[in-house]
Amino acid sequence: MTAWLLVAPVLLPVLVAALSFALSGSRITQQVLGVSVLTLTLTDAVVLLVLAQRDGPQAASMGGWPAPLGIALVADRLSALLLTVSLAVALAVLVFAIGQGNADFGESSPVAFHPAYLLLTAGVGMAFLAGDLFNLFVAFEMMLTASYVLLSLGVGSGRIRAGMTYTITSLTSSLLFLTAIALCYAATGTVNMADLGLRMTQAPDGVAATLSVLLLVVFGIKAAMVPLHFWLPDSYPTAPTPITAIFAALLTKVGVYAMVRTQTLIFPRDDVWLLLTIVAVLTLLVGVLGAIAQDDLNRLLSFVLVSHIGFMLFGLALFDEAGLTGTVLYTAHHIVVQAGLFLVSGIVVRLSGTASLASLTHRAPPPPVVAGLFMLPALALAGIPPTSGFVAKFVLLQAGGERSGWPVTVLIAAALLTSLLTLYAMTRVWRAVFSAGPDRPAPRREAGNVLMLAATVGIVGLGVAIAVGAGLLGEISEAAARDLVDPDGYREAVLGGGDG
Amino acid sequence: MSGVREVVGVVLMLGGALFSLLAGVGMLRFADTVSRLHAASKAQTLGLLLVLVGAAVHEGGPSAPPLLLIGVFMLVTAPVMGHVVARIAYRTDAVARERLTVDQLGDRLSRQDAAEPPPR
Amino acid sequence: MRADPGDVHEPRPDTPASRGSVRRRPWRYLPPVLWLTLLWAVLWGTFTVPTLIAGAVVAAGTQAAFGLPPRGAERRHRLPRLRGVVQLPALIGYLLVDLVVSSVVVAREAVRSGPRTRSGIVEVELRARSDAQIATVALLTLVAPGSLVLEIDRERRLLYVHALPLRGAADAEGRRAAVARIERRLLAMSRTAKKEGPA
Amino acid sequence: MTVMVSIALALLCGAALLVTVRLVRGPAALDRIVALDTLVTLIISGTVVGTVIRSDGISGHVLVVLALLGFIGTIAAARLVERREDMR
Amino acid sequence: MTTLDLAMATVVGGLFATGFFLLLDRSLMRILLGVIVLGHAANLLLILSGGAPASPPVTGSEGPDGRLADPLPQAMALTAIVITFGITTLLLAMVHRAWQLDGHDEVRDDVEDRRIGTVHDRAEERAAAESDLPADRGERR
Amino acid sequence: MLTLLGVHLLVALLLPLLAGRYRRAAWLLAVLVPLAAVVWAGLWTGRVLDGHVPQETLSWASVLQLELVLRLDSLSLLMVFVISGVGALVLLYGSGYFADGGREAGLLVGFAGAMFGLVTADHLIALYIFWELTSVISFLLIAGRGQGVANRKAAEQALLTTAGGGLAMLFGFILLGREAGTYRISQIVADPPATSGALAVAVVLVLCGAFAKSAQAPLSAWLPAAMVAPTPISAYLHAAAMVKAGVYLVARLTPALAEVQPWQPAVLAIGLLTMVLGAWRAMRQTDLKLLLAYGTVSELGMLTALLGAGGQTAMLAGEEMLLAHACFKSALFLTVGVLERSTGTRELHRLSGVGRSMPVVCGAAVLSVASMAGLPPLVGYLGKEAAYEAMWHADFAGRWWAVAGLALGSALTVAYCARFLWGAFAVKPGVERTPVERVPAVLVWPVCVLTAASLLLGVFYRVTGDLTVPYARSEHLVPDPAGPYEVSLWHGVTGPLTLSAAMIVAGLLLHAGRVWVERAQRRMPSLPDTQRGYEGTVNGLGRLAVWFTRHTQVGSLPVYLAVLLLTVIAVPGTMLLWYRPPLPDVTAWHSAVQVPLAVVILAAAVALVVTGHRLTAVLLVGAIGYGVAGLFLVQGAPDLALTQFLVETLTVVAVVLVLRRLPADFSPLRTEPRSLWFRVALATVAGVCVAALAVTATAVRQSLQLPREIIERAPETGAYNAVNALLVDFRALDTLGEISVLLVTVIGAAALLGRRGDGRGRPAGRRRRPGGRSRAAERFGEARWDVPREMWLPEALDVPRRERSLLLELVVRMLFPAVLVLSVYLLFAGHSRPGGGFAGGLVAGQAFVLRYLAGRSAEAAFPLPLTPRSVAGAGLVLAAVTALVPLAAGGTPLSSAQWYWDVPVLGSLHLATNVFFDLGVYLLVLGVCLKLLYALDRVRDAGDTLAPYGGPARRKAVT
Ligand code: NA
Ligand code: NA
Repeated sequence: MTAWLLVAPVLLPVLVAALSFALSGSRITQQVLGVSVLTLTLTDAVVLLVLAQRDGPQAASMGGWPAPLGIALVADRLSALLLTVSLAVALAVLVFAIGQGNADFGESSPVAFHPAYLLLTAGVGMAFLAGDLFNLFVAFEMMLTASYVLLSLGVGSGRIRAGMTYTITSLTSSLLFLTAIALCYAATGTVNMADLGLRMTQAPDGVAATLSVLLLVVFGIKAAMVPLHFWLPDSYPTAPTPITAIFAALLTKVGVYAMVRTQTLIFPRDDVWLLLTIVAVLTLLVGVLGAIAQDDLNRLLSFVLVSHIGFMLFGLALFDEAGLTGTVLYTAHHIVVQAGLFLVSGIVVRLSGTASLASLTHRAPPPPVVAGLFMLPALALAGIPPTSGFVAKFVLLQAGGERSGWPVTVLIAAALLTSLLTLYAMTRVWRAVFSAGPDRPAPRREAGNVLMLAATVGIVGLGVAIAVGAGLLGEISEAAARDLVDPDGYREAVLGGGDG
Repeated sequence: MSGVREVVGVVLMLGGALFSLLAGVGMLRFADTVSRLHAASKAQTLGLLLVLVGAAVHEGGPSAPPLLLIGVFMLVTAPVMGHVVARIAYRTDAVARERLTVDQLGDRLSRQDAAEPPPR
Repeated sequence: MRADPGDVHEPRPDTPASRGSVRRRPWRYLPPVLWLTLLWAVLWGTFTVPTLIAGAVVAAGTQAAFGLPPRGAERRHRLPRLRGVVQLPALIGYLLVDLVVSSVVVAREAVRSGPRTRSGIVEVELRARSDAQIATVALLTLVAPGSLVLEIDRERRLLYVHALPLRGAADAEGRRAAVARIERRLLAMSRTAKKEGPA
Repeated sequence: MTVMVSIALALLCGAALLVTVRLVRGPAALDRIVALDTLVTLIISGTVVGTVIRSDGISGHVLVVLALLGFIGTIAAARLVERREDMR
Repeated sequence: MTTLDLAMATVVGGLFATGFFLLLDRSLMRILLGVIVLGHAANLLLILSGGAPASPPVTGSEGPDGRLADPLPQAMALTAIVITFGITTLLLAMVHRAWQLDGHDEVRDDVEDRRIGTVHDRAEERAAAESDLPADRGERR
Repeated sequence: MLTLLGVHLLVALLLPLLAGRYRRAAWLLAVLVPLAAVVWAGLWTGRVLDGHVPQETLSWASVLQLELVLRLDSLSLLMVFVISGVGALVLLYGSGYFADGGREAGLLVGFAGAMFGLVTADHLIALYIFWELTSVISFLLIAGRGQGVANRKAAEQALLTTAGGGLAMLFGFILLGREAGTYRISQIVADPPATSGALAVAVVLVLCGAFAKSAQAPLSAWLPAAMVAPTPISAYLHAAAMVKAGVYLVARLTPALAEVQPWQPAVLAIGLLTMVLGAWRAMRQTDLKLLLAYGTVSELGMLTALLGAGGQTAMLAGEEMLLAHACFKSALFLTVGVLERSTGTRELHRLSGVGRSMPVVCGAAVLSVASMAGLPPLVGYLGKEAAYEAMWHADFAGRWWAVAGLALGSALTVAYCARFLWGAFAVKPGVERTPVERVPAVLVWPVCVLTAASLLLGVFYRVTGDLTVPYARSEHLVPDPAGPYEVSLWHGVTGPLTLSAAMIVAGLLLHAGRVWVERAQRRMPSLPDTQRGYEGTVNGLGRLAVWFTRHTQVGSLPVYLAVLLLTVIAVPGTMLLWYRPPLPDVTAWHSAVQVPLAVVILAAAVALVVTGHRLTAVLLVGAIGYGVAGLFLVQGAPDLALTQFLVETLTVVAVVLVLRRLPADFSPLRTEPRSLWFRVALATVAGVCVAALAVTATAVRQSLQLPREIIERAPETGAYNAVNALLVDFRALDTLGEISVLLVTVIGAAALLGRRGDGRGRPAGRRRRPGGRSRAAERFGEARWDVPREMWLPEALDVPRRERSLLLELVVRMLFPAVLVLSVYLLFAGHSRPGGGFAGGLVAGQAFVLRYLAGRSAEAAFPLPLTPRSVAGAGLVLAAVTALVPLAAGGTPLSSAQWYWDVPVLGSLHLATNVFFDLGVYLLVLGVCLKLLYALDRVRDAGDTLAPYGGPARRKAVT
């Protein structure tokens, strides 16, 4: 049964995407199919999370072939948690997109949007569950190809340019990923990640270390870590809001996830921590400086996204249980928060007709409810307590506080500074968008489409739930981090046969 | 018997390979596109056919049918390729006209009735 | 080129209707089905009953799904005469000799003259009348090295052959004769040639 | 025998190199198109000979496909040349 | 395990270099070709990671040495080839669309990136102008 | 306590909803909440002062060490009285002040709740949480809903300053918690951590937070700026409550940390400096509210110094002063609000004779100011006397500096107190008497109550003493060398008292000579302006951000990719060089055939780099592809070679079809030689890196176990071709993902290609060269020689006649079904030979490409009543369903079953269910090819009229 639970997040969306593509005449059918399959998948993910939290890593080999022979899908606490959160966000964003209708898409969107979106979620699901490096590559490709399509569905010339930047950069990273897989296979004779972890220890230091950083670079591109981030702020903001939201929420996180997974499972080495620390500091600061420099709301949010990848790298750089707990928490929280912010931005842009802060200053502010919907995730992003962002950041700082040495000190200082500057960036948005006054028009009454609002409320509510349920989430994250630091349970679940 | 077969096969293959090489020389040396096309679409095909027959003879048995099939298909597709490319080459002035001893097609085209529909 | 307004086509045959006529005469399918079944068997390399049945099924399926409508203008499609079948090896033999000889000639040109090799374009008048015959003549002409069919004038039944090497008018006549020889042997295999009048 | 077959293979390789020169040098697009087509033919020949050397007769059907479909790209490219003067 | 030979290493390195070079171009078409070449390079490397030339991994097709090639890289490379092909067509369509929209197929720089400076400067000017307003302005009521 | 917190939160959320309809009830409810807190605290007072400490815990995320621990000791009790008592009065005042204000009421109650939590929290992190909550609510309150630019900027400044300090403090807390082994404040105080470097850092960080919150120099600018907020908000946040958070924290931690350097010097120096500077600034304000604000800064400085000094008497003085400050400062703020409401101004030069018009308010103000100035018998006097006493007897070095600072500050305080009274109420010569409007009583009452508190707490000094002494007598504080200080109005004539009196006189003199003082202030070099410092920082940050981002985020894809490549070279390359794994012995080649193929590939690659012609480049890429396919064959991968060949051909066709609409040469943009060489170098080094890595990586592998197992077990899947077994069975999930990718790419490609050009792109071929059409083309004119008589391919009728070819049509007609049969063969042969669904589907797709090339119409070539979309969709559905089917049989996903039948005539039949999976792949690939072909067809349709022999003349020539 585990096998079915594990494969459902991949298989069901693929099946429905195919149906949706074949039946693309009827938009209602597509919408109903999409929402129901994502709901079903989300339920499945929750069950997986419960099982993983209760019994440890859940693994199964597809086709019943034992692990290195067949492809293993694995849901440990980390992947099940991220899967659950991601699917919840994906569902909400789909509802938002349905509410938004085709306004932002081109002529052919009804045909293309739903299948591409479902394949994207299937890819994300497979990426989180993959226990096999090449399967992870395929998952990335599903996800990314769908994202290329979604990004270029629009009509404008700016959009196609942005699509090219994004596509070509991602493609380069994919090809490097493939190269890295080839090299890993050449060195070890396996692509199963658990198996790779065992065999990589027998490879000479130089080979293992080089492959380790090569994969780090590959995933760093997907995760938009500095200096491999340039593509992101140039491309994400040009997409229609739901697309931007889902990209921002999921794609970079899959990159981070892959980084965490491979570094802990395959290359549990300590020669990359300094590199990761430097990169984390750069990511934090470069991203947030970029955000401060922007005038476009969505670009600003994109730079903030880059910056906060640095927090996730923070914990990975520490490479201990506490740090990884922080990374897990931060990743889960950030998925929700960043999506929420982009959705609110979508509502704002739709109501005001511009994303430029300078122009928004002179437009009527959205109604208070939208302001509230912005406020919560914005505070969470800045790590103001008692939001989810605070919890995650606190855990990271605490983990950093346990360490000594100037690199970690610099890292902590950068993290604190980034928090403050994020807050500054958010207040800039607030000042331009949400404050009314005698020198500007009164707030609007209408808040846009009901579905769009409901989806946004749902995501923001999820963020609040993460904060409220920080205890449970903390337990899961900590256990997940323990699994990461000591992956024997994972290996046993995968190579010890699974449940066939 | 099988020794003879092998010898014949190898000789055929050698001949085919030689033809291919000479065709390559032709492709390199001939002056214009259409002439080079001769070497490419013809001599090469012949070389391939010889190699195929040689291999079929050499191997015998179950390996032979697909090899012959390759030959048959090549015999159909290579000339078509040659014709299409040659036609386009002439129509796009890729023929070195000054090297032609006879150009009856050019003569025909320069006559007034070139474009007129033929007698029914 | 649908987009070109200057292009006027012959009236397009009503494809579904003609397909209906095909359905009334399924034996039209027989030759292609046979040839495809043979191909199937050759591909598998076995001529057992299951293979042949499977091949027939695949071939018939292919024809049923993607079979082309009848060719239209010329109604008949007749099998070659028995004498023609007998003549086939002779034709092949002739072609093979021709092939080898002309190959040697071209190869020698390549090595010896190279850029100095002269060529020419010869107009060849055909006796063949049907599309299939003309095409076959062209194809066979094309197989031999040294002769490339540049243009086919279907209506006037002319081939324009680029010949290499071609040093003068005498060579041109020789080329014409060579094509004619092939054509004669080909036509001899089919009795349709003589009966066919101008379309 | 194997030596002779190897010589055949070497001749084919030589042919491939000559064709590559044409491919690279052109000068006309049609020359390159034809050279590419010829390269495919030579790969078929070479593989057949190589199969004889290695005596694993498994690649035959691959070559059938090549023989049947190798000219598709050639014709497509040639058609482009026909329609676009600046592509020659 | 057989080490990669010099010839193949050269090909792999050469293809990667070529692909990277094309990738750095401004012409989308060249970038596309670069992607294709890189795809070839990566797939070739994948296959080579399976070891030295051998007979196809089909039961019963063993050559005289009885060695069969490693099927796993082949399956992976096959998957990768198909994926690369799909993405190539998509990229090709993007090239076409870009050309259709812009009249050229070059990657031009992102104007938005150039714009930030001036906008922020303007925002600062405006803020400076606003701060001159009387500070006690508008207490409510 | 938790209940009270919950009530605050609930009411705060409820109020905005309620206020819309029931304004009065809402405000009443708002007043009741803090009042309840006061009552509750009152009920506890006795027991708490007896040493009983109630405590409540709410576990939030205990695994992350996040808990809500609330604890009510005597200091907390004092604070609860202050914040909730003042809160209730301010809310009462607010009910008369705000027109509707559901938002403000809600925020104020929320703020009261946050403060309540802050002062009762016994957990550093919980304290931090409430701390930042107050910052956020303060931001919202200052920014207001409709106030002007100044409000927004002031709110931002307050938030950023306090939150920035808060962040530092948070990390200070974390370090402190680490050193102490707990975040519980009571435990830390009970058992202070041993002094260490980390603890010193923690102290500095914590003080940063406290100083920022309490507006200590140099972080004090935000407080005066925040005076743009409505009066009740200023009164509450910036007098009574929020600014007290910082000094509260200092008071809270002094017992534990006063011994740790640099706590004491920092607290004393900063505190007293702030006191003096604040008062000095207050003296020259003309806006009454700003005057009070600078006064507040000054008072907070004194509080910081007292509460942090570490002595018992100082602590006592600080507590009393804190209590006093809450009473008099909020009373005065509210007074200013009343004045503003009744006169319309706060400018002291425009107010004249208001004292006579509003005697009650004036009286109350006089008393409050007296408390502020430290005059008996008001509570301010108690505090100030204790303060002098504490500093006078303190035993730290430099205590005379402290006394001097205190004295100077007091004198200046007296001066600005006098200035306030004079400014607000005096009759000023030359200024006409200010007209006064009546204000509602509800605005005056709170002022009176607060003033009364100042008076009563002074008169009944024992009560004050009872409230403040227990905390001040903490064992961790340094006892007064002169014995425990008793709270009293009269201690006899002591040194401190004399000094105090002298300073009052000095202050009054300063006010009397205000004209000269103002002149002196103007002449003195201006002190560093922290407001300008803040603005400079923010603007500088903006400029830095723009400068930096403009120079990194240049928007150029080549630059981005170059950085990416550099990273690839620098990071893994460096790693490789660093470890320098032993280079293996490298053979020249494994198979001689590889060499010519390598030469072909590399030659094509070099030519590809050099060529500027698009078609040439495409052909060269095709050559590389065919060469690589050849290598695959050599390598023993016929499946792969087959797919590679097919894909390469399809790619060439697709690119060529798109090239119809693109210019012939690559972009005319010439790159400058330097960047060209940079590109060459970069690409070369990257290529070398990959190659080196490849050689090293291939050299180390030992085990060949997995491939052997795959080949051995392949027959279990029904396939003897191990590659096929992997694709459809062992690794079918990859294949499923892969065909999904294919589907989605073709969706995207079709969407992009299917659009009409709406931009500037024009068919490039129209840009004819000056030479015009070729000679042959001209002469060829309207030839239509090669049109077959029979209809070999129905779709060929659409081809321009000049382009038709008898031979091509005939051959295509013959080959088309053969190609289809071949594709079906490959589909089924895959199990035992090279082939499979991919190859089969691709071959089938190329059958239609073939038709398209001869017929120029994709649709006509695919006559079935199925769309490519349905074929492709059905393929993926079939594959996915095949993966799902084992669910019905209780198997694992993607598992397959084998069936064998013995049929009499036919012999043994074998069916592996994974053949349906393969069939799905076949259909999908076919559908994708068709869809692509249709889409590419539309590329031509989009206005393409590039007939080389075409033109207007043709119209005539054709019948
Ligand atoms: Na967007
Ligand atoms: Na948007």
